[in-house]
Amino acid sequence: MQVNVQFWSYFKELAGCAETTANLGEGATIEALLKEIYARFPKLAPAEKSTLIAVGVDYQPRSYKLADGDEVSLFPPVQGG
Amino acid sequence: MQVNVQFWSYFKELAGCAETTANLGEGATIEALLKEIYARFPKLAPAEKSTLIAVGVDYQPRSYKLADGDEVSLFPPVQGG
Amino acid sequence: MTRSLTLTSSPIDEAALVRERTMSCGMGAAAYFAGVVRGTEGEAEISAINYEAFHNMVEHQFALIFDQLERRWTLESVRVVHRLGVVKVGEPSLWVEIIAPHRVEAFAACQFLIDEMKRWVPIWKNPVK
Amino acid sequence: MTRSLTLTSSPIDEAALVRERTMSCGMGAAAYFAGVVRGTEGEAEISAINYEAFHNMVEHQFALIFDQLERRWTLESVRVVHRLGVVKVGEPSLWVEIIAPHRVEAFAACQFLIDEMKRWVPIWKNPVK
Repeated sequence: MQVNVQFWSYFKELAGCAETTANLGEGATIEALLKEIYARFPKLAPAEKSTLIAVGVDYQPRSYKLADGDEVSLFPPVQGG
Repeated sequence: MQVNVQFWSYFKELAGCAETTANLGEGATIEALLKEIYARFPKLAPAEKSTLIAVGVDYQPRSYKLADGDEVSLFPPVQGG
Repeated sequence: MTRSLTLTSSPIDEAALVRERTMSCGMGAAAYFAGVVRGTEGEAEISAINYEAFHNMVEHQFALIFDQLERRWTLESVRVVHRLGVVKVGEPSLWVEIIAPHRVEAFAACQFLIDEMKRWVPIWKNPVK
Repeated sequence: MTRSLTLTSSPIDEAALVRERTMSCGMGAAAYFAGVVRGTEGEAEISAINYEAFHNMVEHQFALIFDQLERRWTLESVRVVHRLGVVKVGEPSLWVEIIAPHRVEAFAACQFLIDEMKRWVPIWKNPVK
């Protein structure tokens, strides 16, 4: 299956792009996606612990099982206000 | 000595007037003044516990020693806002 | 800390007050409160409240509260407007502004000021039917 | 509870927003917060902040916060305006209004909303030198 990944804020600079796609086995979790992303974009790895992850417009935990076509967003801590 | 006493809010209605004067012995306290006031304006007496007392523009306790010419204010709980 | 207290029998023009705001460039937070006359007082329906004040003592007691604000928090300014006389239902009787570096102290100071006002500032309400 | 969220690249006109306020006659309290861009970010002097937003998710996350406000307090309305794009030092980036029967819940809800926003709403700052 394939998921779309968007980067926000300075994660765009660290990744060198605003979005990418990832091919994963059926039932892969966000955890598995992160492993794949960090292999391809190693500058994102040091921020792993503070990285926030959404699927669509909802936050999801690392254990969340992705589905084909999911829109995943990775971003640093938010700073509204 | 003589002190001036002002009533505020519904204490004016209870007293039937907005101000009065009281003659007291030298060194009399607010406590002594209240005794005198309640004898002359008995409708004020039931509100004694919640009555607030100022001399000039500062709150003072019952034990405060009055001086000749003091401006004493008696009023119910405040309700600003 | 800049202080401003206005006691007025005219309507409080909140929009004009907001437009007059000044904030230096270290300040990030402005907290406001507007207290508006409700249509009921206790059980009874009312049309207005007539506010009575012991004017000199109101000013002095607010000054003491401002002193406390200054001791407790680092604020740039406080502005308070309290309306006196007849205030119709739906109109503001109280307006407060606190300017501070951050929101936490702005909110804390704003609430402290109102709590202390309600305890110590000699203003009384007369409901108008 | 009436809800209003505006994400805008235009300056926030606080006076106009206050003038548009509506309050039913059981409401006694309006609490406001304006968050203004400060002249420093960390140690560095800045001239502005460029706000970036994940627009759809911002709207959804604010809706979830509004749901929580509704569960926790009895409020008449909440209005939030967040500015996006470049906001100069001294200009408001955030404006919040809570209308409630009494001040305690107005202040509590206003602070809760801002705290939750800073945790969950995907908006980011880019300081401009």
